[in-house]
This record gives sequence, structure tokens and C-alpha cells, in this order.
Amino acid sequence: MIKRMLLREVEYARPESVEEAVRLLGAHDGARALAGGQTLVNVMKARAASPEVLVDLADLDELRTIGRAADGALELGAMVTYSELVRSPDVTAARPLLAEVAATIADRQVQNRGTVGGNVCVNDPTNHLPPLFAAMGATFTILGPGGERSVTAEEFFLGVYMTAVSEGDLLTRVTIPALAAGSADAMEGITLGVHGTYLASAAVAVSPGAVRIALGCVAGVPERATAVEQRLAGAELTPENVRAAVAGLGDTLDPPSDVHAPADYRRRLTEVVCERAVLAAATRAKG
Amino acid sequence: MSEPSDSRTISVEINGTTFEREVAARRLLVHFIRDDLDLTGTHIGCDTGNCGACTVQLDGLAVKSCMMLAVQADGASIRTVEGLASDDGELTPLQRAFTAHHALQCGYCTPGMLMSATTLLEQNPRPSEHEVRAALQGNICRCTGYWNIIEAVQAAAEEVSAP
Amino acid sequence: MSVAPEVTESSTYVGQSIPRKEDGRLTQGQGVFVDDMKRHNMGYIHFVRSPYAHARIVSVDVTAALEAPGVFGTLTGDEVAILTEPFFQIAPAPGGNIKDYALAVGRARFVGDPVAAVVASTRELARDASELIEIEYDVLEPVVDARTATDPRTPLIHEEVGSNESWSGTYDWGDVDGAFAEADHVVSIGELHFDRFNSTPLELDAALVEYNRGTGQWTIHCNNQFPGFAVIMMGPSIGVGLDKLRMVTQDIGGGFGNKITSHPQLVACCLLARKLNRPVQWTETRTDFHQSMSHGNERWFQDVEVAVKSDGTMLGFRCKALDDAGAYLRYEPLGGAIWVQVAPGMYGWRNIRVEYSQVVTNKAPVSPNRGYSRMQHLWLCERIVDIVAHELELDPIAVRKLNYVQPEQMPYETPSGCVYDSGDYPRALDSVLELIGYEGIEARRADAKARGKLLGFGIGSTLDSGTNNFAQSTYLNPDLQFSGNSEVATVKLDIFGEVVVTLGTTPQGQGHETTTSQVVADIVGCSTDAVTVRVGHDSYWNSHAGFSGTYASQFAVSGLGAVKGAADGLAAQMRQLAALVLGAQPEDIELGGGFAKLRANPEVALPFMALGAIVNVNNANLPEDFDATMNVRHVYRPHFEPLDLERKFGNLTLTYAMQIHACVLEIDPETGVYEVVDYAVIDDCGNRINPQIVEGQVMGATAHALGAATWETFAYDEEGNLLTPNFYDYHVPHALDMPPLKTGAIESPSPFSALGTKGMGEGGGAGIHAVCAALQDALRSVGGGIVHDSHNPYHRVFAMLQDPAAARADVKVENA
Amino acid sequence: MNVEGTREFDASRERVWAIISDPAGMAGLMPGVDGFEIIDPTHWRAKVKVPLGLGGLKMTMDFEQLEERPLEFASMRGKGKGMGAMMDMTTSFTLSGEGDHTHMAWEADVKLAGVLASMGQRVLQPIINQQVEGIMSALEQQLASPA
Repeated sequence: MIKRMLLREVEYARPESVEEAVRLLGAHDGARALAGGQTLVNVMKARAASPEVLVDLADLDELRTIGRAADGALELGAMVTYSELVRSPDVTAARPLLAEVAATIADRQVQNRGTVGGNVCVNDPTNHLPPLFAAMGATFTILGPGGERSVTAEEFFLGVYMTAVSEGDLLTRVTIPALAAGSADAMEGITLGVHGTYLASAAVAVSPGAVRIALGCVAGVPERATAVEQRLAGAELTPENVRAAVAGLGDTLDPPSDVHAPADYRRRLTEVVCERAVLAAATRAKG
Repeated sequence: MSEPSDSRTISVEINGTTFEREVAARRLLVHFIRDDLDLTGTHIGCDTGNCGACTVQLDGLAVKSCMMLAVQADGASIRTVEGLASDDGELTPLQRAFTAHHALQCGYCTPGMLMSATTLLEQNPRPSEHEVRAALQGNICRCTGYWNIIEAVQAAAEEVSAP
Repeated sequence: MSVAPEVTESSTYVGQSIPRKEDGRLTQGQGVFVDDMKRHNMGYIHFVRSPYAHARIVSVDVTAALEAPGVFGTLTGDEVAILTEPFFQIAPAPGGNIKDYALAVGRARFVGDPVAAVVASTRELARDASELIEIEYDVLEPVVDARTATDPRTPLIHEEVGSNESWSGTYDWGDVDGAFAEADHVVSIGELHFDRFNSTPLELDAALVEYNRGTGQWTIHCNNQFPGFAVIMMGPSIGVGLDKLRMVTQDIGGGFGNKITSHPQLVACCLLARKLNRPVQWTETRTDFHQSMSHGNERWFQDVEVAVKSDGTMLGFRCKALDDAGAYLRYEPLGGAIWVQVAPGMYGWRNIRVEYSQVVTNKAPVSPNRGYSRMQHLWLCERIVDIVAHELELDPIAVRKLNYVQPEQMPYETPSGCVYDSGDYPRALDSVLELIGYEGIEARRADAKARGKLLGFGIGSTLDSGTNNFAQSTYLNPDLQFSGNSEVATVKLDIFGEVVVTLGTTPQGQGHETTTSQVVADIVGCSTDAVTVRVGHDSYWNSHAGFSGTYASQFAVSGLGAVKGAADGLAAQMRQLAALVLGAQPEDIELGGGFAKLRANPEVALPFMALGAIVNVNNANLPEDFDATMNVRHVYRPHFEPLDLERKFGNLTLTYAMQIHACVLEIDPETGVYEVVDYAVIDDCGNRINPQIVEGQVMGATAHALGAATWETFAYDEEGNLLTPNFYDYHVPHALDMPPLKTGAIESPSPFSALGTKGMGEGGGAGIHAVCAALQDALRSVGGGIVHDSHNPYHRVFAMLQDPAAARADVKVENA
Repeated sequence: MNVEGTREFDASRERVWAIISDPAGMAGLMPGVDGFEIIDPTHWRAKVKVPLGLGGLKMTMDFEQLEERPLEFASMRGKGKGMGAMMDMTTSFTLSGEGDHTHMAWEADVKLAGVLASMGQRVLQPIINQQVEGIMSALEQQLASPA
């Protein structure tokens, strides 16, 4: 029960088209998409989960593209790796912070395999991309037996390890609006070691007159700090104003405790990283 | 068509040799390399993908072979520590620098370190100290404290880049 | 350009940083670690471990597992109880009544305690079958806090002991009450805690075990780092003589003490190899290791009182020490005596009383970990210095210099009778201050403040005692028949003139092949390339003794002492033979460059090849009384006087290397997050055979300390679940986490070792002391919280920032 | 781990009680119940699949009714065993309120062993909160529909 490292029996398929992938996911009970596997394979080694069928998305080239929509929005295929985000001129042009954050996820080896789709579908509370995408106002395109649908971050993230991607569904794409003039993003976190697991994180998107804030590590889904957003709407983002707006944020949260951060400490950290992220985004927006 | 099955015949090029083997779907790439092909230079030091001892190059990128199924490597080209030295046994500048700078003690993390560092220097021949550290972040060493490893990688970069 | 280290013009190899002989194979993936080995038809062992910290094992049913595909067989605790005797216990009764077997018998006592084992044809099938072993548990209340372990309401972990206390004893040296009567100030600290962690070597414990039915002999390929101890535990348990247990090691991927106590698993492997009549293989997983193997001793220091004169001179201290041994005494209670090697730390304190007790808990068993038991105590000594300095508003550097044992006192006999062999501690402190640029520290503090950071500076000084006198075990149990120490080396001259060295040690990265070749080459007169040092340990080589292994900072003294003895012996025989052949006296012969030459006329020379061949294959004409074998085995034994058990007095280690660390860190006051921004270490381990290897040990130990100070902890919840069961939550520092480091060395040769060397490798604990000191220094300006724990994660620092009064509530000063 | 909370329902205590005191009613509220079996009036068993994105956590839970004071208080113990996790949970509900209003105070003491216990601390509380939220919402929904 405690021993790890070796997977249970599993079946494996490597479809050549998105449609075939969706068919396979729908046809087999307990089927699960295998993207980069940088979480899933570990969980399977621990035998904490054992899907019966793995549908490897590796050959689905259409999920590997990074593109720009007509309105400039950034379209990220679900199988785009963190390393590809780091190197992409499109990402750097549309939402540069995304590349910066991707460069701090785990380590180089994981960045070479881990994917955008895997990161958000796992939705571990400590993951980088869920709060970041929530703050950026991303939409998620899901292909299922009934066709394609797009959902917002609020609709996408349902709980720890739970998203709107249900059995038989496949996340194909994440779409992120391009930064408008006078807008900027920032993400701040406290990690276990440099570039380590987040103990607290806050992603912020500042646009003229508005601030979107999503907090990681405090709940099963990225938590929008809506009260802080409202207090800051239209306000000048000075250190004093931001501090005042963030004050009391921790008391509204119900974060978990673990060996690295008791709940109260996590509340405090979340206030600090929230404040810092808003100020960092404001500075960038000016710059 | 690709229907699910619990094993597959895969074809993988490793250090220039192509291996075609039937492998269970659940077999980890690292066990395929170590147990099935007997290339035991690639090591295992953890269960969670943290330590990097199993790092190999897959199509030119450093990856952790314990976080991949062997079937996922079908069609790929892999390089392991055994593939670093030339056929006539000449070591790479990085391998020599590891010795010269005492960048290893027990040597257990060394293969993974070398694969990460080799990949770094291929992509970035003159890395800064910070870039070296960042490239090695996914490889744990419990003997050296990393300082000599970082020094060795920088020295090898200098040697290779020297006019 | 060349990247080779500079080899200085010198007539000797000793003292030079020659490149390591080991590295060629290790940089090419050609090392042989245990898990790399395979045998035809071998089976893979998988241990089924308890998910409960404390539970009665009601039943174990292996029926379904035996029917599973590929399964060769199983082993259960009930079988083990029939087939083996419980392991020998070092502790006297009642602690010694503990019954410890290769598998849990009747009761599981920690999460990860192995309850059954299954063997199958592949790793995956063994793992599959393990899920079919049905184990019924009756869950019992766990004991996870050492401080309540002896409370009468706390359940007993080993009923045969009658208590959860495994050993206790009082150490009382000097005139403690007199010292307190004489003191101007008494500084008291309610409770200090040294945390639980270990060095987590990257290679996990493993074995490949073969059984020879015909001879009844096992060959145990493993990575145990103290085979001498392992077989003493295993032989009586299985009921066989030690020669039936052939221990073989090759490359070992780190040990740090953590690979000493794998004997329970090795016994299980032996039983399975015999039962199934096939080679069996076991490789632990990372999670297995964290949950079950060799945690460092967790220790509480309670009611600490320090007697201080007004100038800061400390006369001594008294305290209680409470050691948490975990569930079984695998190497314990030796930790209860080992710390005595360094009872006063580096200080001239003459009056010390420690009421020591050790308890068992439902956590993984503790066993040696780099700095074993001394690190805990030295941390206490350093905490005492920094807390006293803080409370009396004295300079911690001045207080150290004032209290250090002074160079003119060397060799210095401590109040417990240990003898510090040599060293100049104040000079070492000055050196480290120079390395770190201490004169600029206040400017750096101001700069940090301007950036909103709290800068802290701290010193950690530490001893690295090596070459144990195993008689120290009789402090715990006078009936034990252990004393002294031993190590073996064999040096031979082969037929073609090759010098071959066999060691009894089990290096795990310390470069024994290299340093051995340096010592031998100088003595025998050849190049280090001409010296082959066999890899690893093999008891068939008959080049080992009872204490053989690699542990406890001793190779440079005991290992190389044996090497030197054997090489001296071989050189004498070579001179003897050359003299015979050349018609001269042995003293007329000089060895050098691979030749035995006539001193007076070096043109007259015999190559080593001739010497090797004459004795081995061309010996008909040798005189009948010629007795040189060209194969010399030497046993190194240090001399120790008998201990005074009544007073617990006597010398426990031969040499005392030392390190002083200096740490500069910055705290973010808003979060408690801190970063070590500058770091320096001075090491003095006497003569250095290979300075680069010594520096490597200093660096590695420093990294361990920095990890333990901030991130690495084996933390348990109330149910006895380990919350850091692998590298996901047990954060080992990586390349981005490491601060800049400067190192320096002083050489104070030991008068007691053959080469003037001192064993080293374990001094890194000073990093923990230095970080604690630096944190406390940084907190000085914001309420003066006192650092009470060796492990300071960010939230603990934040708590000290938030409520400094609470963080100093149990620290008091009474003035006379 | 101890978790607790309160919840208000626009329904009489009798209606709330009728559902929570009935094993089948309870099973109907729990998310991901795959199968359900009543062993005797105070013991029942449920096969649960906690829907997690990584494949779902399957557990067989054995429930035992511990104490019951109709309309006021109920407590039960559930022991579960599944992949990588052993759970031992004691939970209780206290009802108060008059007329068409019910106030429920609930608490649960959850003990875990196995891989989730050691590696899942960080996500455990959010998962339990999700489960409880699921149960309470289902109860609310059931109460909202005509009796």
C-alpha cells in the first residue's frame, strides 16, 4: 500500500487525430488522456490512480501549435510544452509573463515534457497556470462527443484535480486575450526552494481601470479575490492603495494547512504575494 | 488505427543503435533502458520525478526517463550517458571537466547531471552561472553541494568556446 | 587550455589534488551499483509495508498473492519469527528486551514497517502481487511525541520493555553545582529541539543475494556501508557463522551513515534466496527509504542551564537530553554515548551534567546520519554560546574566542577524558571572518535594511571526531565486549609488477581508490597509475576486520593507517628481495619509479615486475628461510586506554578535525522567507592527502546542513504519517538554492595518526548552527526572538517575527 | 483532521431528519456513489468513486450508525479502504431550529493512512470541503423539491 514506483497494468493507445482521441476517450471506461505525463505518470507510479486506458496525445500536431487569432488573442494548443512557451515569440508578444512563469515551473526536464493542457487539467492547487489563466481571462476549448464548447476559467476549474473536462472530453486549446494598451500581468509566489512548489501564489492582470486577481494554493480552484478587485477598480495603484485594498484578504480565505505552511501563515503569505503582484503588474503597465 | 493494448512493439534509437522491442504499456522508459537494454548508466533515485538521476536526451531535449512510459518513446532518438564519449573512448570536454573539478563524489547523480549539462551546452554554449544553475535545477546531488559541478560546466563551456 | 588541477612540484603524491581514479568509470555510466546487477532467473522482492504507525497484525494472508502471475514466493513475519532469532540488542535490559526481526512480528510499529515480502519474476509483477496480500490490522494509538512517551497513559510500543524508555543514564563531569555557585549569571533555556532528518543518499538501499545450497553460504551484493556491523547482527539472527555471509560491495551511491542499518532487509533477502532457491534482488524506493530507513536522531534538550562569569566565560552547563529513537533500536542506543566524544564542544567548559534518556516512538528507527549524535550535541553547545551572548549582550565572536580550547592547551583532555589532538580554534575563527569579509558586515546590514531586509550573521563551530573507540558502547551496557577499532588493507605485488591494494572499507564517494594510491605510490615508489585499488569490499578477499566499513570520519586515520602499514610491509619485502638478488643489504635499496635500485648506484636496478615474478613464479632458487610473500595484510588498531565506566571517563576518539562556518542571510520581514546570501567555511583536518577531496567533503556536508536548516525534515502528523515521504515534500536543495561559498583550510597535523591526518567528512553540521545563529542575529532588531529549533522553515521564522516575546519566553537570566 | 461547519435549510427538521437518518437517503446525497448495500439497520456499505481528474479515487466505505437521537443528533463512523488510502471517519450532525427552518451543525474527524495521508495533506482539506459541499447541495436540492 505504501510502495511505489511501478504502474498497474494499463492499456495504451496513440491516436493520430483529435477525433480519434475523443472517440477512444469516450469508448473506454476509465480512459484518460496522456499529455506530457509529468504528473500523471508519477501518480500512476504511486498507484494513487490507475486509469485503465491511456490515450497518448503525442501525435496530435494540431494540439501543439501556438497561434494568434484575428483579434490578437493567443491560442495555445493543449499539448504545447512549457519550454515551447518560453521560446515562443507569439507568447512573448502577446502575454510575456506567461513565458516568464513557464520558465519557473519545476525544472528544465519537466518544462520539456509538461504541457499547458496537463497543467490546467490536473488543477493541483499549487500549479502555476490555473491562477495565471484565471487572471488573464483565458477561455478553454473542450472537444467532446457532443462537439466543441468553450468555457471560462470560472467554469473550467471545478475542484482539486477536477475540471470541466469530463470523461470522454478532450481539452484542445486555451485562448488568452492579447494585452491591451496600458495593461500588464504579474505573478508572485512563495516557493519551497527556488522555483519550487508554490506555498502561496497570486496572479494579477491589470488593465486601465480594472484589476483581475486569482490566488493559488488556497482552495480547490483558483480563487478570484473579487473584493480586492472591486476595491481597486478605478483606483490608482499606489503602494498605499494596494496595501489598503488587500488588507483583510487573508481572513476571507480558508486555505489548507500542510507541513510547509499552516493555514494562518498561508493567509498571510497570500496577502503579501497579492499585494506584490498587483504592484508589479501596475509597474509593468506603466512601463 | 490505434486501438488500446497493454503492450506495443516500439522502435527506439539509443546512442546510435536502433532497438526494436515489444514492451508492456506500463513499463517506464527508465526500466526499459536499464533492465531491458542493460544500459545501467542511467540511474533511479526517487519515485516522484524530482531527482533527475534518470535524465536522458530525447530528440535533443533533456527529459526524466522515470516520468515517461517506454511506449511514449516509440520512434524517438535517445542519448544516454553511455553515448557521450566517442566510439574510440574519447571523453567529452564536460566529462573531463567533471573529473578535473571534482564535480562528482559517489557518481550516482553524475550521468543525469552530464545529460542535463550536455543539453545546456548544446543549446547555449556560453551560459552564465545562473543559466548553469537553472539548467541543473532538476538534478539532485547529495555529495557535492553543486559548487564544483557548476564550475565544471562553466570550465567545459570555456574550453569548447575558446578560439 | 587544460582544465586539469595544478599538480605542484613535489616529491610526493600525498598532499596533491590528483584527479580521482574512480571518475573515469563514473562519468561514463560504467560504475556498477547494486541495482545494475542481474542474475539468470532472479526474483524481485517487494516488501509490503504497514500503512499504520501502530497496529496489531491480526492476520497475513498470502494465498492470493502466491497464485498471481510470475510469483515465486512470499515471506511473512510469522515465518521470520520461526526461522530467525531477534537481532542482538546493544541496550541492556529492559531496553534490550526489544524483539526486532527482519519483518514485523505481531505488531507494526511505524508507517513503512515491512510486514511481508513477495518475490516475482519482474518488478511490476512483484508489485502487483503485493496488492493481493491481505493483511488485517487492529489499529492502535500511535506515540509520536517523545516528550509524552513515558507518560503512564501512553501506550507501550514494546511491551517486553515495560516502558517506552529504551535507555537512560546521567553523565556528570567536574563540579557542576560548584560551577553554578561560582557563576555571576545563570542563563536558562526551557527547551530546544534538534529536528529529524537525514542525508538521503541518492542511491537507495539495495541487495542482490545468492544462496549456495551446497555450502550453505550466501553472497550478498549490497551497498551496506558497515558490513562488519551488519554481519554481527545477521549471523546470530540467522544462526550461521559469519563466513557464511559473504558481503560484497562495489560502487555505492552515497551513504552518510544512512546505509549502516540495512541488516533487517538483508536477512529477509537471505531467507528468501534460501527458501526460493534462486537469486533475489531488492531495491528500496525513495518513499520506502524516507519512511523506514535511518532517520537522524531527533533530540530535545530541556531545562538547559549555563553557568557564566561576568566576562562571558562559561564554567559549564546542565540539561536533560531526550532522544527520540523511533520504533526500533537498530544502532541505538549508541547515540546516547557517541555525543560524549564532544561533550564540551570546542569550549574549555569543565563542568557538565547531562541527564540523558532515550525513548521509542512510532516513527522510523533512527540510525547514524552524518555527524551522528555529535551534531545534535554540538548544536546545543553553539546554541548555548549564541543565546548566552544574546542575553548578556556580549559579542558572540568574542565569547567564542574566550571560551574556545586554546592552541597552547593541545592536546587537551576534556572533562569526560576525551583528548582533542591538535588545532588552533581562535585562528580558524579569524580565518573564516576574513573569508566572509566580516569587517564589512555592518555596511551590508545597512544595505539590506535599505532594501527592506533583515540581515543576520552567524558562526557555527564544530568538531568532527573520528576513529571511534568502540568501548564507548560500554557506557551504555557494561556487558558489551567491544572496544578499540580496526581496519585492514592488503597490498601485494603481482607477477607483472602491478601493485594491487585491497581495502576493507566501503567508500561511497570519498575517493578511497585515489587517496590510497597516493599513499601507496609514495611508499612503494611508483606512480599512482601503477597502483590498482580494488573497488569496494568483499569478505572473500579476507581484507577486513570486525569494524570494517566507511563511517564515522575515520578513513584518513584507520583506513590509510592500514594502507600505510601494509605498504610499508611490502616495501620492506621488496627491499629484502632486491637486496638478495643484488647482493646488498635491504637498507642499501631504494624504491622509486617502479624500480628497486641500489642507493649507491641507481643504475643497478630491478623492475617491480622482476620482484613480483621471482617470488611468485620463479622462486626455485630462493633461500629456504626467505619469507617475503609480496602480499602484506595489515590491521590498523588505534591505542586507547581502558575507560572508567564509573565516571564515564576516557578517550572515545583518536582525532578531532574541526570546521568553522560563517553565514550571512537576509530575512524578508513580511513573510519570514530568508535566503543565505554569503557563506564561508574553514576546515582543519590535519594533513590532507588530497586537498580537493577534502574540500569536496566540506562542500557536501555544508549543503546537507543548509538543507536541514531550512527545508529538510521528517515531519509526522498525529497519526504517525510521515508528511515528507519523498522528494516531493522533502525538499533537497538544488543548484539554484545554493549560496555562494568560500572555503579555506588550515592543517594542524594530528600527533596520533600515522600520516598526521584526521578523519573528516562530518563537520558540515556547523551549517545548521551557523544558520540558527544568523537567524537569531537578524531577529535581534525586531524583538529578539530566540531560535529554539535546528530546523527553521519560513513559517517558524515568521512566527518569531510575529511574536518575539513567545519566542523568548523560556529564556531567563539570573544574576548572582 | 477535524472539519466542521454549519448549514441552514428552508425545511422542517422532520424532512431533514428523514433524509439523513436513512442510509439510502444518505447514499443518494454522496457524490460518486457507484453501489450501495444495506447490511443491517445500523450497518451499510457504499462503493464510492470520488471523481478526481487523475482517474477517480475508488473506495469501499463501511458505515456504522453510532448514536441517534431523532430530530436532534446522529453520528456514524465510516471506514474506507481504497487505492492508496485507508480512511476512518467519524461524523455527526446536530439539528436545531423551528418550523420550516433547520440549522445543521456538522463535524467530521477524518483519519487517513496510506499514500494520501502522507502526500495529500495539501489537497485533503479542499477535497473534503468539496465532498461536504456536494452532500449539502444535494440535500438542499432534495429539500427544495416537493416532498
